[in-house]
Amino acid sequence: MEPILKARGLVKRYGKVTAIDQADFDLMPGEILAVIGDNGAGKSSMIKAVSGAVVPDAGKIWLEGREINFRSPIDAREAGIETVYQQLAMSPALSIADNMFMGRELRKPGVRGSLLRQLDKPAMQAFARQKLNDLGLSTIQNINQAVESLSGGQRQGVAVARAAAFGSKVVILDEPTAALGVKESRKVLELIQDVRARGIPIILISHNMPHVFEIADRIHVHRLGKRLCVIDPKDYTMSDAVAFMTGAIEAPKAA
Amino acid sequence: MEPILKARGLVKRYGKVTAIDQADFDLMPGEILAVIGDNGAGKSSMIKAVSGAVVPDAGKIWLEGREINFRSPIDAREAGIETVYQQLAMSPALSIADNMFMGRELRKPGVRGSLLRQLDKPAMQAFARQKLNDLGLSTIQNINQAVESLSGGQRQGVAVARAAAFGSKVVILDEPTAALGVKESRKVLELIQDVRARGIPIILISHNMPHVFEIADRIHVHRLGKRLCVIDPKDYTMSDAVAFMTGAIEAPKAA
Amino acid sequence: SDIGACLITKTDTNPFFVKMREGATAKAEELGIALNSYAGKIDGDNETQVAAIETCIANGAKGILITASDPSGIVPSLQQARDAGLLVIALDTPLDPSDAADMTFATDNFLAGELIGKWAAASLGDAAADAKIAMLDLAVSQPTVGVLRDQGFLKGFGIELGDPNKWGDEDDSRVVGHDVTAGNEEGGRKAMENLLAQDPFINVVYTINEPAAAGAYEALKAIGRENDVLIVSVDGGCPGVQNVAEGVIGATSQQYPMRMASLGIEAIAAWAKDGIKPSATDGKDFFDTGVSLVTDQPASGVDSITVAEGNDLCWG
Amino acid sequence: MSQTDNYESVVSSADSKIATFDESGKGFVGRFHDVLHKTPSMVPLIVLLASILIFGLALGSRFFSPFALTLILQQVQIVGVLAAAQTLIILTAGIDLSVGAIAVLCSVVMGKLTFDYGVPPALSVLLGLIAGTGIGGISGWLVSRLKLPPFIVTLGMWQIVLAVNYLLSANETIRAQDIEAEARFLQFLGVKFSVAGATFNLGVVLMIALVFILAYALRSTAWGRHVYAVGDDPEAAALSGVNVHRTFMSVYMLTGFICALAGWVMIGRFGSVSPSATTGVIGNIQAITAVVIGGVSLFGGRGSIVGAFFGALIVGVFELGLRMAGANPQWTFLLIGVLIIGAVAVDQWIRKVSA
Amino acid sequence: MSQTDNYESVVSSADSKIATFDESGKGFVGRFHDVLHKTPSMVPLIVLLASILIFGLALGSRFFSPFALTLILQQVQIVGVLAAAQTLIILTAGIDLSVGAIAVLCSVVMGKLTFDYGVPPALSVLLGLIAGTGIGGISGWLVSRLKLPPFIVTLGMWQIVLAVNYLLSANETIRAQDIEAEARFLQFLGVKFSVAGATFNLGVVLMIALVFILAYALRSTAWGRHVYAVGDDPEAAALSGVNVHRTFMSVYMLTGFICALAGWVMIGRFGSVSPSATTGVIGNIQAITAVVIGGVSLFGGRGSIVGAFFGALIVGVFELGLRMAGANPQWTFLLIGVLIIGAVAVDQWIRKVSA
Ligand SMILES: Nc1ncnc2c1ncn2[C@@H]1O[C@H](COP(=O)(O)OP(=O)(O)OP(=O)(O)O)[C@@H](O)[C@H]1O
Ligand SMILES: Nc1ncnc2c1ncn2[C@@H]1O[C@H](COP(=O)(O)OP(=O)(O)OP(=O)(O)O)[C@@H](O)[C@H]1O
Ligand SMILES: O[C@@H]1[C@H](O)[C@H](O)CO[C@H]1O
Ligand SMILES: [Mg+2]
Ligand SMILES: [Mg+2]
Repeated sequence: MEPILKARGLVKRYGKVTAIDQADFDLMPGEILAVIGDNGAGKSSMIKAVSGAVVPDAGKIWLEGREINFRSPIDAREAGIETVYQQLAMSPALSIADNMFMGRELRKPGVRGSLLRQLDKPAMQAFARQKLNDLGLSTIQNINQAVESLSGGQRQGVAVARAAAFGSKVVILDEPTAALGVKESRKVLELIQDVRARGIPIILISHNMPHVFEIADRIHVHRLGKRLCVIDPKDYTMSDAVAFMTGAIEAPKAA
Repeated sequence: MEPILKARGLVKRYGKVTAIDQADFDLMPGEILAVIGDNGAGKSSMIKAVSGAVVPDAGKIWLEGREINFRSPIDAREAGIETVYQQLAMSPALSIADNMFMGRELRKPGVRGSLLRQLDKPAMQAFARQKLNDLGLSTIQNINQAVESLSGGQRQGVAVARAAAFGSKVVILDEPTAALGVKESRKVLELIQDVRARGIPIILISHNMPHVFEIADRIHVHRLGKRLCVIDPKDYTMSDAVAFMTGAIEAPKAA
Repeated sequence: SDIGACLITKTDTNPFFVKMREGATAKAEELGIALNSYAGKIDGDNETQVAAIETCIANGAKGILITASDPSGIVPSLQQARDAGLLVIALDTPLDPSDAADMTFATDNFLAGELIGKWAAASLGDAAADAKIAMLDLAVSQPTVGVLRDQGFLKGFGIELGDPNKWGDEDDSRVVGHDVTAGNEEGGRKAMENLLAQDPFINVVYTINEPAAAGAYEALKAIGRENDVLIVSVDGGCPGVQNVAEGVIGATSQQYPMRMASLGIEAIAAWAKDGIKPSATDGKDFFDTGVSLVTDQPASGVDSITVAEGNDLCWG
Repeated sequence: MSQTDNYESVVSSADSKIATFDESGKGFVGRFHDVLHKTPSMVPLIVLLASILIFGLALGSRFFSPFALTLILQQVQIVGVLAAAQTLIILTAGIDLSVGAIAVLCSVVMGKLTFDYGVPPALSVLLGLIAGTGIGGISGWLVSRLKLPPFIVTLGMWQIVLAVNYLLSANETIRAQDIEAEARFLQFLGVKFSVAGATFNLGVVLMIALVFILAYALRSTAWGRHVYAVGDDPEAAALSGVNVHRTFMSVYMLTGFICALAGWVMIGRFGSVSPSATTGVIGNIQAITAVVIGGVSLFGGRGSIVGAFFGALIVGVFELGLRMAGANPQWTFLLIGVLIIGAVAVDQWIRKVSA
Repeated sequence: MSQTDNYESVVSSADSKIATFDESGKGFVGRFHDVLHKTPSMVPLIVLLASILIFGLALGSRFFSPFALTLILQQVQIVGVLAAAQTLIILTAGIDLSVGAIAVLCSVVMGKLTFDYGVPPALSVLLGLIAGTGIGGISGWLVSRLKLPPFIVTLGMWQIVLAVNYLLSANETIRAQDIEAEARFLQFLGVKFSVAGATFNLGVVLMIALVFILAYALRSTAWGRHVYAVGDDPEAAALSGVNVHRTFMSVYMLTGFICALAGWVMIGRFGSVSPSATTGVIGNIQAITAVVIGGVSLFGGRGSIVGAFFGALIVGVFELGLRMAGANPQWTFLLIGVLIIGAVAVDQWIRKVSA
């Protein structure tokens, strides 16, 4: 099978630091691919390159077999790739609904929308409400609340809901449960499975091994800026995975 | 035994939100007390009240039996309480050494220190280097590096090292491993045990149940702004704890 | 040409100084003198003028023409220039003390104010006794030109002055109030409106210069009172004289900046060639370049020239 | 794997009750606070009404006359338009020191083209508006593409534009009478009309219309949301799909356009075209003062155009009120300084209390 | 419990190798970038040297004379001192619009006390310095305690201080001759001395000494570290044990004190005491210009006092150079505008390349 998203030889340097060092990457259709690795291994940098947030210094990326050259996150979104970044990309002073539709606002039907370019706020609010309920984030009472007034966990939930709602080809989640409690984390895992059930493949970066082993179809192990190996969670234990990613034992040759 | 740190009836409101609602709190000498609870339960708010970062609207706090009224984090630090806040309190543009000694800088001996008030940078750097090595953070090559150039995990490590190095009575850690990888998290857990071995009690807020059950002597379960119960990890399972904190089952009457 | 000269004006945002510079430049070209011009950033800018004097010394100029922003503050720097052998000529604004310059070519600003004050009182006749006067001044910092013209006007009108070194301390109830205009149309209009809001029956308006007068006129026009108010002003720029012709301004005191400038350049040329310094007008301690009242409604007892004459002499 | 996470399954039976606390001290005060919280421009509106009331009580019918009250509108029209422009920039966490200078330069461009080059007045106005838009575009490009701080860009632009203004005009005023005779259209925004004894002019109408249009655009269009998002956190905005460069460019160009409009308003108000108009030098500070008194945050992303409009009116009320009360110009200057600090302190206090 | 975390125990045998990558393209350019990175004030120094060189080549020995070069120092002494004050405020992420006005007011206080109240000159100077410190303290208190934005506080303060200055002095200049005759000590900082054909005065010495002392204090004392920390992130600073209020107060009071010193320098330079000195009106913008050209970030926490000093010198070199070259005032004004933008663009570019 052809990967839906594929990258070869990605490189990204920040001054003296090489954050991505000839990294390869493959996401198969319909799968949940977990990405694990030490702090600073370059996981976030790699997915930023794939989602247009960072333009790599070298390397190529293909989406559904066609080579792509994202210059900005907008390009990636238009191609159907939705990302929840580690430092959540939200405008604190704006409302939940505003944030969910940022950059793809709905306009009123008729001249009010086409000529006066008026936003269809009720429609956007109803949609946002619906998506948050799906995620079990019913503790959020007011959809017009500013994002800054939410707890860290609630904010994370809004970001995940946004990505899940709009991702049409690929959804990327960078440590989506890091700030979440037990209950909230479970909801996110369920949501990830829902998205996959819709046929949309997911990239999940996480330091939580039990979660990774529970839901991933394949695990991409990242080390020192590059892909070390890809393993099947059914073939290896968590101890093996940790051993690979920390360099305690040699990695297997092929996935 | 008398608690080293005790609070009764703490209240803190933010506008319409009551973040702490008549909360009680006890930390015993030499123990590791874990605090668990849902997102938004008020854990961070409570420890901010105890560490002087927030002045509670009502309630009393005692340290070693004497009532205290911290007006600022400086007061708490002078009383020997060291805290790692959830949103790490660091100055991004300053160096690691500067950050570790912020507010308690070392001065050169003699007139250079007393009259010219000159900082003893070599001494501070050596000390910082030492503390980071203790934590296994040897990947940090340059102690004069700006904190902003560190990865999230490395930053967390610096904050934990600072608290562990200077806490003389109580060390408080608010989700210290949230951003950390497996390896780095382990190091922090080891460090916590080292600190306890020095006889200093620790408050650990965490969403990671396995970690909590591994190292805590007692577990304070927080729910809806107040202490729900305190349990002994040897008497209850993780499932029980999660059930209490999420309200799935009724909490036990007394710890 | 190896003779260098400097012209330092208060600002170069005021047409008065623009014209002065044009006059100086023309004369300098005629006499083969290399002229560098400098100007303060805003009215009252002593610092930049000091820096300009220092530059002239460093450049080895033979003489400096200056309209001082701070007539006493600039003195030590000019002394330095004179010590270095430069001829210093004050234009437009006398220095304090006036012998700090080798010569002064200037209008008498107090006299300029006095002329329009006398003219206004004479034109009103008996009504002058219960006139309502608006005073539109330059700036809150009360620079000397503004104070001299303001106080000259009041004296000419027959109002008792308080301290003649500042405006705003008069007791006469005919003075409705003072406001500041920055010497332009914008400030003139707003200041006029403010004073009209205090007393809508103002019938005499003193203005620091003609742009301020034009602004005041717009404010009066807006409430339909432009024809029953007497506006007087100072400067005699061509648009100002035109405004006298059209009845916007009743009378204006005309001064002669081009003359000041060209006389100044000639003096520097003479100094560089023969070491001769210019001398003062008889009976005064400065060279009076003259001031004339321009109006087509002459009033008895006040000398004036006609608009047509004023037009021939106007400067911009 | 499953034994590691079984404890998490408990949450399926978790209590879904949410924390609710008794809302203490609601009632009138509480509801008032809610309103303040939801419409932040209420605060400057209250300050405005309070100052009108105080001056009205002190000065009586002199102040409460249609003449005095409409005079305030006329006196603030230029600053009001500039404040609208300034608000846009400040919402993007920038600041524009060149607004006044652009206005003056554009008025000079309109006048010069008509009188020196024989361009028909309407076309001159159009070209003036294009000039303003272009200058804004240059600043926008420097801010957005070269990532230079707006303060620096517009500080430099301020000096450049003012110098060009003087060089271009040789400082010559075009007289009101000449414009009236030959190019009335330049004074179009000065056209007056009366409503119930009060005099308005088209410049005031333009200012009010501008405030309404911009308020609508900021509140109800995607562009408006993007302006706020960019001001709030440009990096987050970019990551969440906002075209940050386009937003910056549109804001700076629109600002330049509005400044040029202010230049046209100036011709209407003064009748003449004057390169030395004070607005070129202090228009920036006047506009910033109005904006911050109007509750717009200098850190970007918070505040409204209506607030800035009220801010401009507050300053206008104070200036006229103090002058009518007989304060001399120096005292007025001092008291405006106190007002600036006081108004923002009150704003801060109300927000805190109503938080 | 133990079965849940056994996988974590693996890390004890983890590889402790750290990521190292080959340092490409080191050599001269690379090392140069390292230096730039470590001492950010290098960038303005390079710009300064380059501009001296360019004007030197263009103007020859007229410019490269001891007279002209020391003239630059004398001409920047006031702005240099004000820039030092401004740097402190900007490092705390503030901005001070009142620096120039405080300087002028304090010079007036010194003069007035001596001439109208018969206070001995040295005591007058001391009281003037105390006045400046007090004004700074008020601003500091408003910023730190009432949490008002520094821009607003100092905007209001600027107007208040200027108005007080005019009211207090009745706009009367105290003449240089009178000061020389009766109160020479007021002109103390104007005392000149020559070193190898170059003329210096004590005001210049004071400026340089001030830069050195402040650079030392910022770099090598705890107070300096706290200033940077507060500017970087005041909340983080408070949580990590910095007394934020005390730091703000010390910075604003010290700034007021330095501004008062600038007032004393003014008396030395001009000989007279002049309430209408332009420094009161444009000293703030001049100081800010120097500071930003010197590479200090307007967002706080980054930059150095030495950089700001170089920034002041850069402007001084340009102004003198352009004047000596005979550029007309408006062109000078325009080119300084271009310089401001250009210098910051170059700075940004060098930093980016050397990142
Ligand atoms: N904008 C940047 N500027 C400079 N260095 C950067 C930047 N972004 C990342 N780096 C560096 O690149 C390396 C990889 O960072 P990255 O954030 O990709 O790691 P990660 O695997 O996501 O780590 P974590 O698990 O802590 O999130 C780190 O050394 C980091 O310091
Ligand atoms: N400064 C503040 N202003 C307003 N509301 C606040 C503030 N700080 C906390 N809150 C609110 O108080 C409640 C408790 O927050 P707190 O951060 O203490 O929760 P927590 O238990 O630490 O949650 P988490 O596990 O997500 O860190 C939340 O509803 C939060 O939104
Ligand atoms: O002194 C000058 C001139 O006399 C002219 O009137 C312009 O304004 C003043 O500042
Ligand atoms: Mg990451
Ligand atoms: Mg918390």
